[in-house]
Amino acid sequence: MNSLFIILLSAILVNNFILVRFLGICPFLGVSKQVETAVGMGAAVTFVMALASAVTYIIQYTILEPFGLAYLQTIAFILVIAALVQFVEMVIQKVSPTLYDSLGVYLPLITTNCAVLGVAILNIDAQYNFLQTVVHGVGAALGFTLAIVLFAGIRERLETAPIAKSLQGFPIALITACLMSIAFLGFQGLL
Amino acid sequence: MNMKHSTFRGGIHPPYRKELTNSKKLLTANAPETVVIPMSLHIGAPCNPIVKKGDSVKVGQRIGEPNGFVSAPIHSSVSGEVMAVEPRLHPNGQKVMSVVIKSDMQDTVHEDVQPKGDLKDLSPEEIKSIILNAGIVGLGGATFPTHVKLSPPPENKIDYCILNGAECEPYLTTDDHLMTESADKIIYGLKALIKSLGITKGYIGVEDNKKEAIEALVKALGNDENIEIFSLHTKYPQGSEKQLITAITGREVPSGGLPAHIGVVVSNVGTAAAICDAIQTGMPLIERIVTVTGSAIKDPNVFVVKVGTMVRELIDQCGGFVEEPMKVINGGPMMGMAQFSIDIPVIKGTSGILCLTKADAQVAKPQLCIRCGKCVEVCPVNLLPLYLSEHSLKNDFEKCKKYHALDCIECGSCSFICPAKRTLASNIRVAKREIIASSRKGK
Amino acid sequence: MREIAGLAIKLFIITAVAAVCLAFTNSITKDKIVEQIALENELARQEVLSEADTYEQIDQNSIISAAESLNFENPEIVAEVFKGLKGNDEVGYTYKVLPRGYGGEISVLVGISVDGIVTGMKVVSHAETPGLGANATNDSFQNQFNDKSTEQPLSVISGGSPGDSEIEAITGATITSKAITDGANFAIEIFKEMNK
Amino acid sequence: MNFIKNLWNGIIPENPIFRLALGMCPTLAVTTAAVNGLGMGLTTMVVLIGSNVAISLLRNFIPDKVRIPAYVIIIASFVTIVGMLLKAFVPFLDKALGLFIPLIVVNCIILARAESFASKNSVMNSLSDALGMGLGFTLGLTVLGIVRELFGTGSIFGLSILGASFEPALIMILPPGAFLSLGLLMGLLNKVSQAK
Amino acid sequence: MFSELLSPVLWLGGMALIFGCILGYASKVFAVEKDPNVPLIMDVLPGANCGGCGYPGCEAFAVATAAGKANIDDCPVGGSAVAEKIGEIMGITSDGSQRMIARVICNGTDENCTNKFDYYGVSDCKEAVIAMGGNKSCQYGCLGLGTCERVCPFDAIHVTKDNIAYVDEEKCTACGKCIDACPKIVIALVPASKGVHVDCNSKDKGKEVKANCSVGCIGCKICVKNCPEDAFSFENNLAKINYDKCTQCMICVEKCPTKAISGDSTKLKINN
Amino acid sequence: MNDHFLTVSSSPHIRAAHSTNTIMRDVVIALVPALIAGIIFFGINAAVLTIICVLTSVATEAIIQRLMKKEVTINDWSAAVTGVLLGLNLPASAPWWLAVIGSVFAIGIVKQCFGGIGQNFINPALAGRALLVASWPVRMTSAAFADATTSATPLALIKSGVTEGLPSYMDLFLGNVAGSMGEVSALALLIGGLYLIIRKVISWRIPVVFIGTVMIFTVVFGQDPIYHLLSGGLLLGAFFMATDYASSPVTPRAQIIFALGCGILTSVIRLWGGYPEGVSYSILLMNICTPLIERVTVPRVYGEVKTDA
Repeated sequence: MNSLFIILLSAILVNNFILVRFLGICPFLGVSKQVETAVGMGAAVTFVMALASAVTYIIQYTILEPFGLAYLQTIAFILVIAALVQFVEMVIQKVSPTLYDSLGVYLPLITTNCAVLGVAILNIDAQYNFLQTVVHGVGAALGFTLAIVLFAGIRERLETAPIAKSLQGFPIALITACLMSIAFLGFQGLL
Repeated sequence: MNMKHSTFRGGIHPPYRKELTNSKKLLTANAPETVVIPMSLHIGAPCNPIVKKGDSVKVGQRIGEPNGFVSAPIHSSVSGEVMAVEPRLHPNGQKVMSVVIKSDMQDTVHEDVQPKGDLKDLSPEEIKSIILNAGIVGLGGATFPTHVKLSPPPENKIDYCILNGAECEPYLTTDDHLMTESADKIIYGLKALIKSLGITKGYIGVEDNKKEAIEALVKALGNDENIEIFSLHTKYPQGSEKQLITAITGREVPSGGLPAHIGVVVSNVGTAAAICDAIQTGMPLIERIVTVTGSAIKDPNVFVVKVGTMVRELIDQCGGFVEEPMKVINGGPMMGMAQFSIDIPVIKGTSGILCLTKADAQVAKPQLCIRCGKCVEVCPVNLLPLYLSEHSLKNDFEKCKKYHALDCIECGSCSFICPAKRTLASNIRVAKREIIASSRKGK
Repeated sequence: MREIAGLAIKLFIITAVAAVCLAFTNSITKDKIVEQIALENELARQEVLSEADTYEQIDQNSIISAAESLNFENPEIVAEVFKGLKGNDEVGYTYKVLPRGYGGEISVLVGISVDGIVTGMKVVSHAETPGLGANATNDSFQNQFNDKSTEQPLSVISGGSPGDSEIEAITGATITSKAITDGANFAIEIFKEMNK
Repeated sequence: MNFIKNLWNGIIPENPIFRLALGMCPTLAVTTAAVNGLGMGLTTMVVLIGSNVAISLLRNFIPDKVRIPAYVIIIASFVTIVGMLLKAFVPFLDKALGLFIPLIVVNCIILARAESFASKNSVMNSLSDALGMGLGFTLGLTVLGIVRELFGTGSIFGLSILGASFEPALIMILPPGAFLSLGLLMGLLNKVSQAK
Repeated sequence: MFSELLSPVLWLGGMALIFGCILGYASKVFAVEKDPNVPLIMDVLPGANCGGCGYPGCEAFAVATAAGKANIDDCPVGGSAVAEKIGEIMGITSDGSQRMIARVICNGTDENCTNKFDYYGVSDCKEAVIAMGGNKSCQYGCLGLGTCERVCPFDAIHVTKDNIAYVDEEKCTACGKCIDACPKIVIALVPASKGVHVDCNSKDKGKEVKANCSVGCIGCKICVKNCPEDAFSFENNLAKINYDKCTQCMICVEKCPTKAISGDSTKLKINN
Repeated sequence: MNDHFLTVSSSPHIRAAHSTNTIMRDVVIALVPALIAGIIFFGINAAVLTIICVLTSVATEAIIQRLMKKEVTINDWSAAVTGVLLGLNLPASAPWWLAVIGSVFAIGIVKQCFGGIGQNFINPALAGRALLVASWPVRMTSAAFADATTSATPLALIKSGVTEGLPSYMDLFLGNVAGSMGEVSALALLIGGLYLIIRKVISWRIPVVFIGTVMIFTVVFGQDPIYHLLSGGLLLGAFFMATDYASSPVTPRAQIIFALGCGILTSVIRLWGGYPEGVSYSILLMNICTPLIERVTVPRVYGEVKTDA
């Protein structure tokens, strides 16, 4: 139990996917102009990462390892994730248009979100069991959500700041991320 | 009387500067030779002039016919000859159709001006019609026609009538003088209002820095238990309608609603006095009290002035300027409108003429917001002025709407308190206009 | 339906070709990768137990039972033990211990000779803070472990000159130093338990 | 001269890092040292060239509806092959880049170039485009790596530059340093190009 | 060797096959109606789903563009090439009618038009209008505080140092943002090809116009009388050109006593 | 009258007497006692370092504003405030270049990149300190007395499990302990903090809630709350850093949540984290959360009727 808690907390705070591990930077910089969008993105990522963690775990230990195909990990995982995301997107779009508007629209973006593939591979590298895998997936996604929502909050505020022209856009976003990352250093050694 | 120090949340303590005029005697301004009476002396549609060049008119004669429900008739304040009916500069900065009358200095009263009898014998409807015909509007500055306030939609049950004697604007002592000298008229007017509304309870709210006024009112009131006098904290904007209601009754006017929605009607003490006159003497609203003050005025004074008198004449009667004023303001320093000319007439809403020297009127250049949060602290309606202002400056009026820009009462407390001297209130004002304009467009 | 089948078949062809290519590459590189990893481990063992020329893995179960009899909190902290042989003579053991450092697990290899002397310590992998805990890979820290006796557990001191069974901590990284030393102590205890 | 133009386009006018802000994850993560940046850049470039050429060749074979999955498979195959080769023959780079080698698959640059360029252009043009983009990416990574290594450790490509008395700013090789240096470099570049 | 090759082919290929079938089937079962422009825009977009545009993925961007909510040049990956193609799909630039541009119909520069007071406050027309309608003597004129400049997404309108806004005809796309923003409503859309304009917005009577501004339309109607094409009409104390009739003969420009009508002779040549 | 224009502007026409300058000057005045305490306990080097910080901060601000062709606003005292705060956050043994780099980062990156005063979303001085701690941890954690013998800070002692030989409450209160220059003397900090509250520069909410939370939290987990109150940077942080206008919330409710978060994070880092001290990181972390906290705590507007939508 304790170790699950540690895995969760570590993934959210200490080894925050974005600010410490640099996974999922593209959506972090892209889809963070408004808090609402960031929350939607975070929710979608959490959903997909939990699902993807579980499914890739099954693929790894029922197909790849028993048949000596560990070297196909990358390609198999990306296939699974891509198919999974697309499938989920289609289902949501049909079943619940409201859910699609708040969550589904973010799904295509997630296929190429390296955080998802990253978490799948990290799970295998860390030799987690199934439960740990799912918890780590959720934790990493929550960490992603935390970072992107906080970041979006700050960026909304920057909208009205008189920022030098050459720094507007990506540069100031990166400097903001730098300062957030400095603050997150405070969690170092917490666990 | 109720000496409970009631108040509201937020607010500021600007330098009051009332000492310039509050101990002066109330004077009557010299009779004007010519008056310019704009056909827009109230909020709502302007009146149609019913006299033409060459007509002779008498004091109290109707010269402007109301044009719609939210409107009030206009009467001549002098007797004499109509010189012109043409657009003239109005204190709102635009040229407005006005009747120019050359006074014969006789002040012959029009025959229609007759006492209306005893209050006891008048029905509520009769009182309302007297008020309407006397052209009485809110004298606090907003000039909203009083008879409209007294005819709330039937679904709003009114149970209180509040007289506003807070006069929280710095410099002005108009209401102060009125209350001290004509407390009887005010109480009479309030009784008339209570009767016309068909209720029993009336309150008068006065800021506790006007000791003499409170004393005079208490004395005039006698033992009437239906009317209570509230001594209120001296704090700006205590005299704002909504804040006054909350301080006295504890009720809140719903966002976007009117006091009538919570059963309250608020009137200015000056309005009550005008109602008294209209009943007792039958004289319509043709004069009001004006405070002429400010650091640029040689001898600040408070006058009883005929509507249509030129501001320049009043300033001359105060001995003119000590130095060139930088700003001339129609009203108080917090909410009054800066004028670009002193060749404007006194209108029904002119509570004061404030002339400030450069030293007093100079405002430092706005700097970046330091987010001290003082504007949030002082906002009497609990807005976030700093964000409203920033979004307004970025033309993001949707966000302003989300942050309740429309609830702003434009009291200016945020701008006053801002250490970075930002023009918060004016930015929010822009946002309000844009939001209203776009919602009109949407419809 | 036919359209879907066509798409699926084309996709299948692409995938199949890809799979063939991958399998082919794998068959070329597989042995090489295994070799690389073995070489790396061999080199590391060589570093901490240089006397030996061949190494033989000891059954993991016996280590775990030793750890359990020692009441270790985490019996799997000692992950791998190799017996070092010179010719046919047993010269010592290498222990791979995984203590928890500042930034997570640290993989530490400790060599102990048959006569109970620490022959070397090497930090194989870690996630410690660069410039601080990461300095544990510096020789100046690692070499402190050489020739320490296993008579009593090692302890960490900061400042001053270290005594016989003392290790001087890395500046600013006491936690890392302590973790590694603790790891070494686990190895020492296992060594003692198994060679009783 | 389309070839040269495409090549140049990727290096400066549409530099994937400084201009398009693509592939940020590896950019920020692996550039703790110049050599890692260079290695990552070259690895990505190889994959980019391979996939661009392959997709350009197959552009008439791949059905439109499943093009994205098909591209992903092709790219993933190249990534896996390169990964295996690295593991087998350049193990130190494999260790330094770690997780980010398989993650090349999801690097936006590669899929973006496949979709927006290779799927519509001839093999030669696709090659030049891939080469340009790859070089631009490598350039960006290396510059960033040099900056971070220089201030974070005082050396470039492992060679000490600033001397022993220089006390390196560790932050530069920690995560915040990555964000900061890239942000400032981008800002600087904007400034320079605006001044023109 | 055989199994070493066959097993990956079967597993991986099988996975692809199964996923392909499921997705193909699902796409039929879960099909949803869409704006016809969306797939077209999707085709020109890079499809990298990087999120660089600020929208969650290419499709979301395509939907937003099709709905007119996103700018066509917001895709950082595609750059200008993609923007052009989306523009073609959306038909923003080619709707068949003649090109319009915005024009500030006031020439009340500092030199031409007097002031009535010193304005102190935020340098913004909307703010200034609240304070007594702005400090220009003419209440209809351009205040020159640059509200239009700040809302223009194309950098096409600028306040020059004589405090009047001017439109850069090359850059203007007639999007109308400045017209919406201007509190004085002194900006209007005019045909880009026409060079003759009445540059006055004052609805005041001639005497007052003359007192305030030296280049205002004083309502003398000389233009109405002299126009050979009968292209002028007169309403609200202002001369108005019917652009369909105007042949840019320049007679009005020459005759106007206050030079309130401006003529650009370069456009004359282009049109003839 | 005719040859001169009246000035017209939107109301209100009068303004309060205070300004950005007077407020920032008050903050500097409030920091003087702590600075004096630092000089008493750590010697003249404390003064030198602080002066270096202030000068570098002001110079950086001036240079950047000149380069960006903005108005130079160094006389608003805000750069000086950052400089003094950063100085007080350094150990007295810090070399001069540490002070320079910290100040340049604080003003140049954290403040001016985001547009200048009021625009920075995290506290510049603290961000500067965090940068220095991450870059040169050894130099930043070695606290020195005037006699140059290094000694661990009281919190570091507790963290490493020492229970004996800890400084007395009195020493802590006066400041006769190891630590960074400005944090040691609780007395001096209280004087400065009270001055700010009396001058209405800051409200009581953030400091009181912050300190209260830490004390309650430490009691619950069985530690000495007075010790946690008096040692480390809690007072400095609660009165001077967490109350930084630009990076803390503006609404009362949000301020309380903000302070609560600071208190909890400080306690968590002190009790279980990798650092003996958690004040600066907790404030930085809550700075990041500020926009969101403000978003969810938009105050109820006068007369607003909650509708069940």
